[in-house]
Amino acid sequence: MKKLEVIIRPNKLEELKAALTDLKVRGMTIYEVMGKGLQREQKQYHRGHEHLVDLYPKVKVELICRDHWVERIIEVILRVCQTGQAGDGKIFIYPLEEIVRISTGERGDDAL
Amino acid sequence: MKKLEVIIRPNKLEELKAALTDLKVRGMTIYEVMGKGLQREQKQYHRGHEHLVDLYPKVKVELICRDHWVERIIEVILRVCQTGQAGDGKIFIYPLEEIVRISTGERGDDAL
Amino acid sequence: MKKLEVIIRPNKLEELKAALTDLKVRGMTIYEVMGKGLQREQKQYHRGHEHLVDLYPKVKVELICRDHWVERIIEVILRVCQTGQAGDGKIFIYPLEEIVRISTGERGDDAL
Amino acid sequence: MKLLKMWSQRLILLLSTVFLFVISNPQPVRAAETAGINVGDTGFILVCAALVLLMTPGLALFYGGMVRKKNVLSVLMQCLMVMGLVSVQWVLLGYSLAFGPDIGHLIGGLEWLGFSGVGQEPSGTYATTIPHMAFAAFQMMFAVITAALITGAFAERMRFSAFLAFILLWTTLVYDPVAHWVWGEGGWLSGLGALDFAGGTVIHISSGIAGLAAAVVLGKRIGYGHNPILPHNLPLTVLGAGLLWFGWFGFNAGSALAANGLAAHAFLVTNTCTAAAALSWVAAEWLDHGKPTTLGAASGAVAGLVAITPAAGFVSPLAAIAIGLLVSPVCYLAVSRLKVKLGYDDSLDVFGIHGVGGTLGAIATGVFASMAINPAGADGMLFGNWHLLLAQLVAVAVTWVYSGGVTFLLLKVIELFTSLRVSEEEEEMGLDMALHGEQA
Amino acid sequence: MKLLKMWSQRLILLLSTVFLFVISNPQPVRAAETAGINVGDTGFILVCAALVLLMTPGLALFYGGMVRKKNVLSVLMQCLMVMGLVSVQWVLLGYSLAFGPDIGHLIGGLEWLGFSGVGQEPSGTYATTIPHMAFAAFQMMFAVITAALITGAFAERMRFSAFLAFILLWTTLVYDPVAHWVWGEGGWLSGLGALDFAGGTVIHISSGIAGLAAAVVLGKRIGYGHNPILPHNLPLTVLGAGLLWFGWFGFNAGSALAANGLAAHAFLVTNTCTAAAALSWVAAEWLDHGKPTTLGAASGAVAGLVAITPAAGFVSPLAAIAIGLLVSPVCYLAVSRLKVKLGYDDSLDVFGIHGVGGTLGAIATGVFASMAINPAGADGMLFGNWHLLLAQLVAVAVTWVYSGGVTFLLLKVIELFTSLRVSEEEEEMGLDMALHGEQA
Amino acid sequence: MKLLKMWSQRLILLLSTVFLFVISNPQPVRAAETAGINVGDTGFILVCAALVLLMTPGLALFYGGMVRKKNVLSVLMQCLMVMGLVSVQWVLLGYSLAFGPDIGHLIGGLEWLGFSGVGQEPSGTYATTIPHMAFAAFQMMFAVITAALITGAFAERMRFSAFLAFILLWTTLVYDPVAHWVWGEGGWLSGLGALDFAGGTVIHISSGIAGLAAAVVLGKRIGYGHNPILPHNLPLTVLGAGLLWFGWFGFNAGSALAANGLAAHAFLVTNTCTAAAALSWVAAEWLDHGKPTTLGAASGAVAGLVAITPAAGFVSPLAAIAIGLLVSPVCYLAVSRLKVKLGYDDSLDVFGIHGVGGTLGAIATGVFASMAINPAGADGMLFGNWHLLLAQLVAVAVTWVYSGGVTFLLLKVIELFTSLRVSEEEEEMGLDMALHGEQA
Ligand SMILES: Nc1ncnc2c1ncn2[C@@H]1O[C@H](COP(=O)(O)OP(=O)(O)O)[C@@H](O)[C@H]1O
Ligand SMILES: Nc1ncnc2c1ncn2[C@@H]1O[C@H](COP(=O)(O)OP(=O)(O)O)[C@@H](O)[C@H]1O
Ligand SMILES: Nc1ncnc2c1ncn2[C@@H]1O[C@H](COP(=O)(O)OP(=O)(O)O)[C@@H](O)[C@H]1O
Repeated sequence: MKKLEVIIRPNKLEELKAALTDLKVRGMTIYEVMGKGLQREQKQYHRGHEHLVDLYPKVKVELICRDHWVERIIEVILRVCQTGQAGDGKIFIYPLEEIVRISTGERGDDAL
Repeated sequence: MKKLEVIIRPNKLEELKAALTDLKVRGMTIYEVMGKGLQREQKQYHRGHEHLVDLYPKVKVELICRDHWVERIIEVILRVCQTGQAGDGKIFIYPLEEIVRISTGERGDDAL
Repeated sequence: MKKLEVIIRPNKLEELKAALTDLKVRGMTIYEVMGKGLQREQKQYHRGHEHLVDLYPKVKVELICRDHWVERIIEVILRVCQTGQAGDGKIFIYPLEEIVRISTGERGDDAL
Repeated sequence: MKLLKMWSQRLILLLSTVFLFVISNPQPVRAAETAGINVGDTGFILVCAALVLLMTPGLALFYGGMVRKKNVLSVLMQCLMVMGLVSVQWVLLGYSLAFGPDIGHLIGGLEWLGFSGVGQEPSGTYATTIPHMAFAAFQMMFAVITAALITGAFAERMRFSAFLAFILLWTTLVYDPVAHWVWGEGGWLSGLGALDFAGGTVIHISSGIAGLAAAVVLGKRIGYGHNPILPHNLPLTVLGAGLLWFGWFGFNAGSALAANGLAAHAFLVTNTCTAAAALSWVAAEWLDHGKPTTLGAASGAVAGLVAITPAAGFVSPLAAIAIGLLVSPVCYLAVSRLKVKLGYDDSLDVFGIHGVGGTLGAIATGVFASMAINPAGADGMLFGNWHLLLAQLVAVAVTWVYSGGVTFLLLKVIELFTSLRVSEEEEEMGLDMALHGEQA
Repeated sequence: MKLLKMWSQRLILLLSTVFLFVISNPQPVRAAETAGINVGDTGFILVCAALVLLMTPGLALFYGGMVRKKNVLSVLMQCLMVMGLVSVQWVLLGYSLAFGPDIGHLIGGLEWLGFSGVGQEPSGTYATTIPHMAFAAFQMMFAVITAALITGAFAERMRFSAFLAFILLWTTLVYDPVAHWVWGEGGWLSGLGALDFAGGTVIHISSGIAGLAAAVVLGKRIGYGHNPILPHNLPLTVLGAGLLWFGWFGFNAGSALAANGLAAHAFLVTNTCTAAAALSWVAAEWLDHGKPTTLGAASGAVAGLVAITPAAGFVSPLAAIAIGLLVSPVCYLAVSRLKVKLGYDDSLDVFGIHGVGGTLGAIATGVFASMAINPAGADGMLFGNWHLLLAQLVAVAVTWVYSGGVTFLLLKVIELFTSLRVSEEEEEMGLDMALHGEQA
Repeated sequence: MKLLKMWSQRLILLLSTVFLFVISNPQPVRAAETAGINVGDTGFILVCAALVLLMTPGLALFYGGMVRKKNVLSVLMQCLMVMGLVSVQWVLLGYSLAFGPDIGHLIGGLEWLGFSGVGQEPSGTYATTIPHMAFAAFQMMFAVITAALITGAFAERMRFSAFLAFILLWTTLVYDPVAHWVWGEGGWLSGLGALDFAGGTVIHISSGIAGLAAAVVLGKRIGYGHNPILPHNLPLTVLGAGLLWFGWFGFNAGSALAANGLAAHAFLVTNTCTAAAALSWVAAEWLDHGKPTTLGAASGAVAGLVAITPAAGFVSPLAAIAIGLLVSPVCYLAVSRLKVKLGYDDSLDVFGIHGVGGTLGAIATGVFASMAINPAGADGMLFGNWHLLLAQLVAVAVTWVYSGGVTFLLLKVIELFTSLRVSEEEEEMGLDMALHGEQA
């Protein structure tokens, strides 16, 4: 089991969700986050005072999946979310030890 | 040390917090997230146009605890949050390497 | 590669961001969360009814970095965010298996 | 779904009926232009009517900010629907029931159905210096806000179709008769000598008691008492309170039905009492638990507005301060102590503020009223006349019993046809999504 | 950036010109105080003008709640800029074009530039019981709201400088002439016998069609049709609808230009039609997909306000109910079906509600109008007079063609100088940050 | 806690006193009904008073949107408390101090304490065509908004009890006397020939300077200058600005104290100047840093409203455009440059907009005023009369010195009894939670 944390541009979410659903990935958890990276800073103004904005709204999609699904999912993400410009986001992959499904108490792969 | 990420129905939060406090678990971090899973889709309407809603508001409770606490906490979660219906949520368990408590600089178990 | 999840007081964010930028750490992801810990509870009132507030607004800064950067970053965090009072927050450190940069498809250290 | 179909078929029926009626309508209203119309009074009352209309959206925000986010739209929706339903009912039927030629001191006749005979010339009976239509429009806004007030009691749990049926029936069977009794030419309560300048009894007591009855019949929200149910957007609530305060000048000053000294008097004491009540609610909280709250200040202002409503044309500015200082602590005890003791879940304290505040205001009118202020009124207890206080108590008691009883029965009858509450699942999901397919 | 510089230089130029003008202005307006002024009418119209002014912030909120969060400020900003631009244009030029001494039935002369000759005494031509300035101020608010209405059509994608140029030109080349044709002394459309009590044609049709043209010229928003583009804050939208409903009383009742029976009549039918339309939109949704929505109730109310606008001084309360019940289902079909079929992206349905609703209202006026209600009007089809309906259809057609055509041309011309749309990157980032450097 | 107890005990004392007073109050106000009352004027002024009342909730939202989310309720609360405190103070004491029979050109006598003698008939001195109570109510709203304006300067850091004490004392010791000097019969500043149509000096300068003094005495917010302190909800701010714009018509047009040509004039120039100022603020930003902002448009509108306030009854529409184009760039420089240079932390720019804009407006009145517009006024510099400008400068200087000085002293005195600022911990937590136990 792996956990993928995928940081993307907010406007890619719908498309990614659809593409993952095609892959039969149904479960996912979505976070609204602010991200700082290589993306160019913007200026914000408040009664003539300038403030640099270096945090951009991003969406984080969290996916837990079986190990052999990881590459397929990465492929889909790259296909859908890649514009080639700074700010496209990252995929972070983590190990996971156990899953419990609360409604049934099932564990492990069955719990997905 | 383990990290538990517990995705639950928002209206179970108060009860779970109380049950965990009874267990003497005091620290936790709460996220408002949107979750997609096996829960039935809903329809949303906007001037006669229909949109499917497959993301539901969920609450994620993040708990870092010592290894031997994990099962006890899972038990409490199952007791409190299980309705038996799709959408009850999941518990994901992750390994953790180190903790630092910022106020004191303590590390490891002492930092909890 | 490591992932640091740093829970801090919201008003420390600007300063921490600046200090990390000085360290040449540019990438980070920010979450608005609610945290429960050792911080004293507050009372909230609603038409004469009292409610205990034990969840405080916190900011979580998530940083993925190379292993040998970890200590340097911890040091900066302690310097900036330590007031010495309960509620200063924690640093949690996790292992990470892989990174993919969406814009280029690069993996591993290059993807950072 | 079947019910929905049924309802919509009825709407279509209604539409066609109205159509036929209009087409066959031979002689709308002749404009015997400006016979005896006072331009100053007319403009003033029209503006006041607009101000009172604004109170309902104001109330929607006041209420909407206090519920949980998942239910805010359902609250706004109920207020919009009340504006729609009651306005149309008033034109077709309600005005005639409330103000039409008296039948046995109990109800108005059907002569003015569909506003036939309600025209641009003044009525012979009411507000004789302004067009009859201006008076009827002004009164319409009162009917609207009264029904809207009740919705706070069953917020976050009532089924939409049951709500629609309830509002339509309540307005017809409770509001219209009570308005007739108190304000209609020949109504029996005004015959008793009870004073109600702008609607303490008709509006606030009747809606407050209806709210209590509805809260009892519908039962508590899931989690009430265990999980904290807290306001999701207090700035919305404060905005709503601001609009209420503003619109209430139309309510109270407009109830002089002319732009005269009495209107100015009502205006001034309205503001004064409201201000004092905002302060005294905050003071009560401060004493009770040490924290003056914003919701408290807003609630106090509303309580003050409620309490001065029946009294506005009869009491002095200093009496208004006294009423304001009194009403808030009393309402505060009602919502913080009495509600817990009696154990009902009146979501937004319609009873605690409008029922209790309205009752206090009606009684205070019996105490502080003075003919030196309004020769058409009466002297209160303080000026040696106990009779008025008695009349006020009778009017209050009658309204409590009538509105409480009929509301209870109405809901029980509706319950025979359809469940009053949404399902548990819908309640947890939130009414916005469950009933309206929308998110705030 | 260059464009910005250019514009600001022009502003400075304007400033200096005005300055010089003021300094050399020998004789402002003499106050032949209160000659023939009716105090009641004056107070009423001034308050009505304030109410109509409030409609534009109301509209800003109504619109602002419906866009995505990243664009809400850009919507509010456009409304604020319209208030600024059109108000100043009106004083300097617009009022004279619209209401100045007639030239060939087509346009007003330049005699009243800079409000010279528009003073505190009544005009000889318009609203002879109130100060000329009160009439001109009241009319100013109409010009403001009309231009603001259009902004809903191109929300979330128009460049700011192109927007400024468009509004200024549109007001001057479309609004001012059409207002002259319908309301100006000598205007050719009123000569035909067409009735437009408060601006169905001048305001709602002309802005609705302009919105359609703009939506077509600008093209769809990125993702339109694929990604759901949903309202980010419906309570804001409901608040806006409430303020619109409130302000519209100034619009319609004020259009009687006196605090008389006709004003009362217009007030009452305005509320009645609006209420009925709120109900019938909800009913249409309920039938169509089973969920009555809050946005639907608010949209229906606005549709009702639009439809009754031309008719308010001419039709009976029952006819108002009929119009209200009709307009919402028709507008509902326009926004839910027609828009999809024709494939334009009118962001906030300016065409579907104001264009369609205004057209329906103008036609309904030709059907339901009755001289029994307003002897200065005409009888409609239902009362045996087909001529009025014809005149209404001509007025509608003319406005469709003129406003649609000129808007289209205007945008094409502006496009020669500057792009109409923001860049793709700016659109994705949101106009708030990209154009205004702000976050909501 | 001890302080709280003390305060509440005082409130109880006040309550009992008022009670006794009321009970012993033998003869409220006799209604010598409609003797010389003009119905049109009365209705107009009452509606104007309601409009001005709405300005304070409007201001609350305007301010509330600009602070950080953790402090929004504290801002709303302060405005609500001002409405409460100042309204009650006005009835008990303030009106008499400001408008009561003159004592030495400095202050009103105590004859009208508790509104004794302020009745439904017109006053012999002020606004002789409307009930005395209507005049007093209208003026009350001015006192309320003035005190509320100051709160923007110390937002996000003042202790609640110190705030209450400050407002009560400030209103009594600064507002009431200055109002007497300028508007009271016999006041010395009006004797000098200074013109202030609707309160540029009395309201905007006095509150603006008080804000500056308070900002200096209280010191900067934690993190000011390092951490960005940005508005948390600009739509709220725009809504507030819209309500201010709307309500200000009551302020300025109502200051004609009759529904006459002058009221129409004041109405029109108010809108015109506001519009021009919204444009010129945006233009200034565009030139300065390239981004026109929504907050800028709203701020410009408010600056325009401020600047035209003293001038509204005296200057031509074109002069209003000139004033509008001027005031915003000047205020913009004040808030963006001067504030940084001088280093005070005036949280919401009360000084930069009301102090500076009010001063500019007062001077502009001395330049542009014309007796052709208002024969009861005076000619300004442009029309060859330098005396008026001088009088204006004196009035401005006096208000600066008096309001600045007394505010400073007041705060220093209050500081002897209680700390003015919340603790650091409370400031970081946010005043909503720390002081009021609430979350927005
Ligand atoms: N080292 C990091 N740690 C945590 N989050 C990161 C890190 N680097 C990038 N991110 C997240 O990924 C998002 C995209 O990164 P960015 O550098 O802007 O573009 P790119 O995808 O081209 O690398 C950032 O906004 C941030 O949320
Ligand atoms: N594979 C997954 N990856 C990440 N989050 C998931 C995954 N599956 C489920 N979740 C989260 O758990 C929540 C509950 O899952 P759901 O399938 O609705 O019900 P159940 O608890 O019966 O499995 C989801 O809303 C989502 O937030
Ligand atoms: N065991 C835990 N699991 C998850 N989050 C925790 C845990 N303990 C603390 N936290 C997070 O850290 C924050 C700070 O902790 P707290 O106990 O208040 O102060 P301290 O930093 O002194 O330990 C909490 O608000 C919570 O968000």
